[in-house]
Order: sequence, then structure tokens, then C-alpha cells
Amino acid sequence: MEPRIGVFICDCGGSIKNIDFSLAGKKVAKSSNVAFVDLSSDLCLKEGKEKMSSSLRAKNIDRVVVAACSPESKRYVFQQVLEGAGLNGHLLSVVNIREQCSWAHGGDVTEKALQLIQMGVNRARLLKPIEKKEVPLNKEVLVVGGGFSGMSSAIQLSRLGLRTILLERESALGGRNRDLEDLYGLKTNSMIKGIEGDKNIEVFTSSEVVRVEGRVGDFTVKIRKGTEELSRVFGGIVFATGYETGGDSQFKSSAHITSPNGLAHMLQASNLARKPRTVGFVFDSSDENSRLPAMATLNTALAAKQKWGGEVYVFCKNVKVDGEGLESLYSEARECGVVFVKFEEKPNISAQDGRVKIEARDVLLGENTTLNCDLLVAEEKFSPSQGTGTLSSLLNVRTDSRGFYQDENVHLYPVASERKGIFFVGDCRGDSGPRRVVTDVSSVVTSLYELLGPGKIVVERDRVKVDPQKCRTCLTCVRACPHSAVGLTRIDNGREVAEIWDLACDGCGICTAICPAKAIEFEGYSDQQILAQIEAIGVS
Amino acid sequence: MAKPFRETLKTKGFIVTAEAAPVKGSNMSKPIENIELLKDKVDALNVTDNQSSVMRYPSLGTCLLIKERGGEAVLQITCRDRNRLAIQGDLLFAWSRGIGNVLCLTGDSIDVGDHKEAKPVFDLDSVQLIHLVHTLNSGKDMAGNDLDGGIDFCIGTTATPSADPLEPQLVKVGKKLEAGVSFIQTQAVYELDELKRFVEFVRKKDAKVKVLAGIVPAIGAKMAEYMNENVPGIFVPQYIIDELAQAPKGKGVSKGIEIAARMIRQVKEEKICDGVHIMFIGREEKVPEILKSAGLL
Amino acid sequence: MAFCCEHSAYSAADLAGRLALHCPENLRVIPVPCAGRVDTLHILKAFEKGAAAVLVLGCEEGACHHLTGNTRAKERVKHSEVLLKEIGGNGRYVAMSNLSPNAPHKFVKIIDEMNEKIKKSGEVR
Amino acid sequence: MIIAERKPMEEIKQVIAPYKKVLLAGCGTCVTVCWSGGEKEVGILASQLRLARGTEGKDHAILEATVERQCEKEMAEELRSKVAEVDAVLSLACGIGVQTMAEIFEEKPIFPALNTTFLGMPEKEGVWVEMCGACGDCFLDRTGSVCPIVRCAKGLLNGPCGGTRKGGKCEIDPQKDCAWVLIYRRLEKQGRLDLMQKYYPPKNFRAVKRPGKIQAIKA
Repeated sequence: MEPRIGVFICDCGGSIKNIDFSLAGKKVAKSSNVAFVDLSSDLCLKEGKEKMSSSLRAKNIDRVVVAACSPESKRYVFQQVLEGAGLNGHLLSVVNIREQCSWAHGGDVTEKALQLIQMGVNRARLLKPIEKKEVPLNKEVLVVGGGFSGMSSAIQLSRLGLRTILLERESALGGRNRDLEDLYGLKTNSMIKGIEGDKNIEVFTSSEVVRVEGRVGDFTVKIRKGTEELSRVFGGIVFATGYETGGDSQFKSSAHITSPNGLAHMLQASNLARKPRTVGFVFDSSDENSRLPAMATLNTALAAKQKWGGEVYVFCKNVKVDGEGLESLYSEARECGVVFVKFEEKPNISAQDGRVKIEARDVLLGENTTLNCDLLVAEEKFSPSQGTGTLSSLLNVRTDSRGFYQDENVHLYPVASERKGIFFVGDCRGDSGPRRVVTDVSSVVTSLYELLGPGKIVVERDRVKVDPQKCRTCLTCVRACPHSAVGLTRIDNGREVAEIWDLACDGCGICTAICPAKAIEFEGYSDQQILAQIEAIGVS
Repeated sequence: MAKPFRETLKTKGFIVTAEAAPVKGSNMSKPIENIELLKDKVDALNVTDNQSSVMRYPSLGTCLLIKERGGEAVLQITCRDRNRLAIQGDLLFAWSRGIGNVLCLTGDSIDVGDHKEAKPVFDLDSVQLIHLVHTLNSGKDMAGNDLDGGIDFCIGTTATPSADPLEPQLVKVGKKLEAGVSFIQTQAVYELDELKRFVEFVRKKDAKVKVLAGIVPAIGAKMAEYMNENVPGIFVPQYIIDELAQAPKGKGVSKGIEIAARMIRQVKEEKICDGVHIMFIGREEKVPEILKSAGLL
Repeated sequence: MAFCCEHSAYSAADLAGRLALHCPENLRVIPVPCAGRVDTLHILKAFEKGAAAVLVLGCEEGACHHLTGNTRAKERVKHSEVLLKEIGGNGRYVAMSNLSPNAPHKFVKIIDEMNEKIKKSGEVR
Repeated sequence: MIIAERKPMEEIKQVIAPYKKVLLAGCGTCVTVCWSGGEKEVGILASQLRLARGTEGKDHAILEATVERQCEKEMAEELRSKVAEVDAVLSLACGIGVQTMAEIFEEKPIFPALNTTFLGMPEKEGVWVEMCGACGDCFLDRTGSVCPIVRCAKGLLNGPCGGTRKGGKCEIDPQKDCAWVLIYRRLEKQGRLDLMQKYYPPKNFRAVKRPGKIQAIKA
């Protein structure tokens, strides 16, 4: 049956002045398949919607074109009208004659508006309904990494009733902050105790992720636990794999030289023979992109000052404080009496009478400064945890230029990954630090609860769909999909073809564009629908 | 008449050969000049076969010229331009005209030369070529047919001691030694430690095989860099490039000659290997200068 | 003819309208969910139907909602340029630009500049 | 899989210049998978040619069609009615497809739009590498399954040439691996280096008697 298109043109309460609506209406009515044209001034208001709804029924309309304001503002409203009138909400083409026509140009734009409406009509003619379906989701969550961020995530997820498996590579939970209690507000030991008593959390220590298959709501994860391998199904996965330090530090650790992390453990130890009275930090961060070294230095300098008293000096080239909470941390340290010395040339460091001598030229005072300290705290190199590279290729997610998870893509910021149901939290993201971890954890937990809490989700079925007859199984789409939403499936005759997982698909259309066999249809943005719009150029 | 190279290899303490590149064209005056200049100063003249895949007067023709003028010639045969029929024919012809030495090589790729669209042959590889010469030496052709009048070539081959990684190279050298050669002439070497390691490897496999170190004077930093980039198998180390770069303007050639002579001296004094093979392509007239400088004249 | 990513350029165009930043009337926008949806074929078809210039407008580099969509689009635009050149461009222009959704001025500038280009080549022709 | 790439535009324009109505025939198998002759590429080339040739009319047009495999007579046959409509066919299949088409549509000129390049494998999205030379005398059992016939620039059988570049790259291209270094590494990994130390006599380059023809055992 030929489609019957209803065209509704609205002047947005008279705010569109440079279009001759009655002329436009008359011309549009002559277009093929246009069964009904209506002019309105208040289409998105109650009366307008009611009138539209009754016209849809009365005129037996099965495709709708609305020419009014930007679809970004009111598409939803009109979709509801369609659905209210018993039509599939997808059978709607919204033509933007306001922002991108009337308001974008000076003079009379009736001609242009007509062409835009024609583009909409052409597209509407080819629209097909999209059905919705309910997909069950597994509610269990895997949290990888038993450090602070991993443990906090597990605890909060459990509170919301989501069962969690907490996986840790080492033989015990705690991560980098194991044994740190009460330092920068951490309560590691009590957290571990809490987890051990939590029936909703299962802890796997000495365990690693071997393989991740499937998609959101249904990830099959192969886990190596000690010597055995097991498979479990999860609805979502949180990675909290942290970072590593050391590697190429210029100093060997000794009784008088340590790292910020080493200092943290010294601060925690109760049996320290003698508190160092003078502590000198040398902070010469070459990696200005990372806030982690500055964060670690400031945190421990402040803690040393607060816990031990004594004198604390930070020799630094530059402290970048543009990370979250960094500026206040810096101010707090200064207020507590931590002294900052700014140098340009690397300080000279030598051992003297069991102490460490730091000589530097203070560029602000313009004079040479010498400090004899009991303890030198040297900056460390921060790098992604061992195995981050392997894991990221396993998951098919990207890392940033330094090898940490997540680049600063504003669309994914802060904790989501390009794969639905997979999240990153804490220091494995490169720039975190205790303060931001807390907010990140809540963010992950809320997202997961929203996603998995109901145990099912309603998605559009086959919006992007592979035609199994046309698919040549070249795997181009499988390799190209940024969201890992394409897999292979066996069709009736046993041949393998590509299949798009509705739930994991984010609707970008990269696969549709790249398919060399033109076997992927993206309803709403199909080739025919795009070409039909192009067709309308120069026709009016 | 020059001594047959086979004899020289057996008897002489330090062997010196030089490379003679054929001309592009048919004018023989320059090659004749070079032959006259070098034939009595070196133990053999070794003639390249369309070197670097650049089309030239044939190795065979130039070898005949050397022979006619009383020199000792080594015929180079690559696998790039001829199939097994052509190679066998050329060998029979060479032998019949008194050429008794053959150097078996794979040959540079067509892609580095001046006829980049030619069809590369590589019907055989260098190991197979060595076997082929032995087969002919035994009086039969490759297909097993008897030859009317046999041949008895002295066989040599090449190797790259500075290859990276070296192991696969050595596997191949091992195969060449097993096939049976009398001498190995190396690709240009600059790092004598690499050469030492290589000679040790060869000695272990076959103590009788003579190793001639390939000497290519690098005459200027730019040229050295160019060679590193474009000439297969040549790796001039940075410190030599630096040394060349420090030479005063216009003194590049003499600096290159100085470095080459220094290396030859060291090879001889430390008895690193059995001799040298000097490749100073296009500047054959300067070879005596190197020899003199190295104390070999 | 401009293919506008709904995550960036389409919103920028809307914003331009709301701010009454005028741009040439000969602009026709086709919304796409991501610049990566735009296929070389769409670009060529637009020329077949008489477009003088085709723009593909996507998110800023490194900020594509679908990670690789804008870089793929850029590659395709480059490829289209090659294809057009092969048949002797004839004053047909194709270009890719990146902008964020809150960049209406940049949107108008991109369109204006392309319009100038078309006009100039039109005069030459 | 057979890998091909599109011919230069000039060549294509030239061969079809004398013909008014031309069918672009795509092939849905190998060349679709290697992005050179599938439905999408047919569309792109058709669009390009229309732009290049100018106005279309009833007798002056570019038609498009793609079949599953042009190298199967029965499948190519599906194009008969379309072929009948046109003056010439530009086939975006491999050389095999072009010839099959030419055999069943003997009366029409069938031109190749692609250069068939090699038998290869996708290395990653959009990149194909040569893997097999179809020599008829497979050597892979001796080389840790790395083919030296086509993956070595010189097709050597007894080890690398002396031109290997630093890091085990090929003499002719620093971007490509030296096949013999790959072979060495793989055999070393498997503890089978003795295979590489063996001498292999010259290859039988006539294992396939040209023109090749194979008769399977009749079932």
C-alpha cells in the first residue's frame, strides 16, 4: 500500500515570519503521497496536539512530517502524539524550518522551507516502524581490582542490592593503600572487614580476567582463580585496576630516600624509631599531562607536616593544580607550613653525614638554597598497572596516550567506556586521586544501578540490522564498531554472518557506511533515506 | 700470467681482491684502464653482475677482458636475471674461456635498480646455485644429463656479518658452507667485532674456507647515510659517519680511504680473517691508494 | 549540502539560528547520527544531484561520541577528494570540519567560507 | 581470498569512452570483502563515472548490478537481462570473474575495472597482505607456515638474502617483515630450527602446468 503522508506545518506561535505558510502548504499538498496538509500555530501545545492526533486518525495517515522547530527540542512530543494515535513513533520526520531556516536567514525563505519539507517528505515516504523489545539483564557485577576504588564500588553496589564479585590479582584486598588507615581519610582495614562480612560480595583473590565475551547485561567472563579457570556471567563490569609507580626513578630507595608511597607507609607505621624532623621533596614532573605525581606529592607532604610536625620543603619546578581538588590541596599544604621552593635547573642532591643535602637555585628569590634533610622524598614515575594493555585489547577499549584507560572524550566523561556496561574508576584512569575517586565511584554505581537494577531493559529492535543474505562475513563491521556491538551469528543454513546487538549498539552508523556489501540497514538513516533527501536538492 | 685464484687461496697469507664494476655501455676504455692498473696489484678482480640491479655490460664479458690482459677474474653470478638454463650455459661458456672462479650470490632485488618493472627470476637461490656449480663440476647438468667436457670452478659466496638479526643469516651461511665453497667474501663491514664473531662461526663449521672482509670506503657522511638507507646489507656505524662529518671540505674521499686502510691494517695485523675484498665502485683508480695506505703495496 | 552530526554540528546550527547568526540560504543540512555515518557514496550522490559543495561536520577531534566516527569521516572526505580529482573536480568542493555543539559562530564561519569558495569558482567558470 | 584494487580512473574512462550505456557489474565475494568490487564500490564508481560523463539520458547511462559470484556461470547468468540493455560491461570482479562474464556474454565487450593483485589475508581493518602464490607445490610444512615464495621478495627457499634491513625488515621495504626472519623466529619458538638448517633443492616451478586445470575425482 502506498504511504499516506500527513504534513503538519507550524509557525511556532507566530515566531516564524519570513515564510508564506499558505503558499508552502498548497505546494506541499501536490507532492506525491502527501495525503493531508495542516497549518498550525501551536502544534506542540495541548490543542495543537489534540487536533493533530484526530487528523491522523481521521485522514488515515501512516507517515508524518512535522515542519516546525528543531527536532532536538520537540521530536519527543510529536512522537508521543503519533503513538497516542496508534502509529509507530518512528514514522515521523521533523523538518527544522525554524532554527535552520527562518531564523538562520534574513529575507523570505518560503522556497527554502519548501525544499526542506520536500526532503522530509522524501524521507518519511521510506520510513519503517521500529518495534521495541524487552531484554533481560543479568544483575551481577564484576569489579576488577581490590584497591580503594574497587572496594568502595563493591560496597556501594551491594548496598543497592546488586550482587558483586570483587576480583583482586594479589592474595589480599587493599591494593596500594593496604595497611593505610586514617591517612588522607582512608579506612582500608575497616573496608576490608566490611566486605568480608557482606553476603552480597564474593571476593576472588589471586585472580585475573582471562577473557571477556558478550555484551552489556550478558558478559561471559573467564576468570583465572589461582590455578583453576572458571566462567561467570555478569551484567556489568567495573575496572578499578589502579596504577603502578617506580620503574625508572632516579634514586634507589634507602633509609634516607623514599617515594611518596613509601612515605605514606612510614607515616602509617607506629614503630618508627625516630620521626624525621626535616623532610625534603623533590618534584620535577616531566609528565605535565598527569596530575598523579603532583597529587601524591601534595598529599604526602601535607600528611607529613600534619603527623610529624617538623619542617617540610617541596622543591618543585612547577606544580600544576588544574586537577580536581588540587588547588585547595596546595593551599592547605601552604597554610599548614609546607614550604615550596621553585627551581628551574635540577637540584643537586648529595649524601652528607647520614642526611641528604639538596642544593637548588630558588628562582623566585634569585638565590641558592641548601637544605639538609633527614628524608628525601623523590618523585616516582606513574604508569598504568601491569596488564592494562592486554586488558584493553581484550576488552577492545582504547587507552590514552599514556596508556591509561579513558581519554578525555567529553562524551564518555567521566566513567563510562565506549562499551556499554563497562566502566572505569579510580586511578586506572590516570588522573584521579582520593577525592575524585569518591565521586567517580558514586557515578559508576548509580549508572550501573540505573542500567541493571530493573533486571531488564526496553530497547528498539533491529534499528540497525544486518541483511544475512547480503552479508559476506568480511568482518569489516565487527572490526570497525567502536562499541564492540557487532558479533557473528549462525543463520539457518549454518553460514556465519554479522549480527548487531541492539542493546550494545549506540547507533552511530559507522558499520552501515563502511559495509562493502551494503548489507547493513540503519532505519531512519538508511542509504535510501539519506539519498532521498539528497534527491530533493533543486526540486521544488 | 696471474696465479689461479684457487692456488692463491691455498698458499697466500693475506689475500687481496678488488671489485671491478662493468660499464653501462660498450666503451671498454675505462674498464681496460682499471684492469691494467689493478691486475698485478691484487690477487683477483671480481666482476659484478648487474650490480644493485642496474643494467650493465655483463660480468662475463668483463671477466674475459681481464683474462685476456693476464689478470685473474672472479665471475659473479646472481640468481636474479637468469633461470637455471641460462646460468648453466653461462658457466659452461666461462669455463671454456678460461675463467675458473665463480662467486654465487642471490642478487639485489629488482626494486632497488633502474629497471624496476622487470620480472625478477630467482629460479634458484644462492645455496642452490652453489649446489648447481658442484653438479656441473661433477660432469652432469642439473637434470642429470652427462656433459661432454666438464668444468671445475673454484666457488665462493657472500655473507652479511652485520645483519640484524644475525641468526637467520648464519643459518644460511651454514648451508652455503655445507654445500661447499672455497671462500666467503663478506658484505661491507665496519664493525670488526662483528667480523670476528662471523669468522669464528665459519671456522667452527669449516676451517679451510677463507674469509675475505668486504671493504667499502665510505667517502662522506651523506654518502654513508645514503648507503645505510638504500644499499641492501650495508650498515655504516654512527661513529664512522661522525668521523667523516668532521673531515674538512673536499677531503671526504681521502678520509674514507684513511678509514678503509686503517681497517685493512687491523684485519691483517690482528689476523681477524684471511684477506680483504675492496669494493670502491666507480673509483677503482683509487684502490692502489688504499693498498698503499694499508701497507699492501 | 552539509551532513551534520547530531552530537555537534546540528546543535551548533540550531544555536546559530537562535542567535540569529545568518548564513547563506543555499545551505541544505542532512542530519546524521555521527559523521561516521556519511559514506563516500553520499558525498558523490550529492554532487550528482547538483550540489556545488559538500561539507561533513562532526565533533571535535578526540571528542567523537563514537570515538572513531569523525576520523573515519575525515578519511572518507579525503578519499572523496581523490575520487573527484580523478574525474577533474570541476569546481566541486568537499571538506570536513570539526566543531563542538556550542560553536554557532564557527558553524556560520565554515558555511560562509565554503560559500565564498563556491562563488569564486562560479565566477571563474 | 583474492585481493584486487581499482584500476586508475583514466584507464577506466578510456575503455568505456566509446560506449553510451555501460553496466557496472559488482561481485559479492572476494572483492566485496577486500573493498574493491562490492555493491558499495559499484555505487561509488558509478557515481564517479556519471559525474565524469555528464548528463544521463535514455541511451547514455551507467547501470549498476552486483551478483554473488561472477566466477560462477550460473550466478553471472543472473545479469543477462541487464547486459542485454547495455553496450558494454565494466566488471568489478577479479580476473576470473571478468573472463567468466566474457565467456557467457560473448557478444558484449566485458572490461576489467580492477587489477587483481594477489591472494591475501586481512591484516587489520582495510589492510590486506599477500600470503599465497598458488605455486601448486606447497612449501609451508618446512617454514613454520610462513610462505617464502611470496612473502620473501625474492622467493628464496634456503634462508634470507644479505639485504635484510635492521630489525628483520625486507630489503625492498622497511615497512615489511623479512619472511625468513619470521620463519626463523617461528621455528625457534617451536624448537624446530633443524628444519631451516636443511638444504632445499630448487623448486619445481612447473608443479602447475599452464594453463592450469584440475579434474576432481568424479563422485
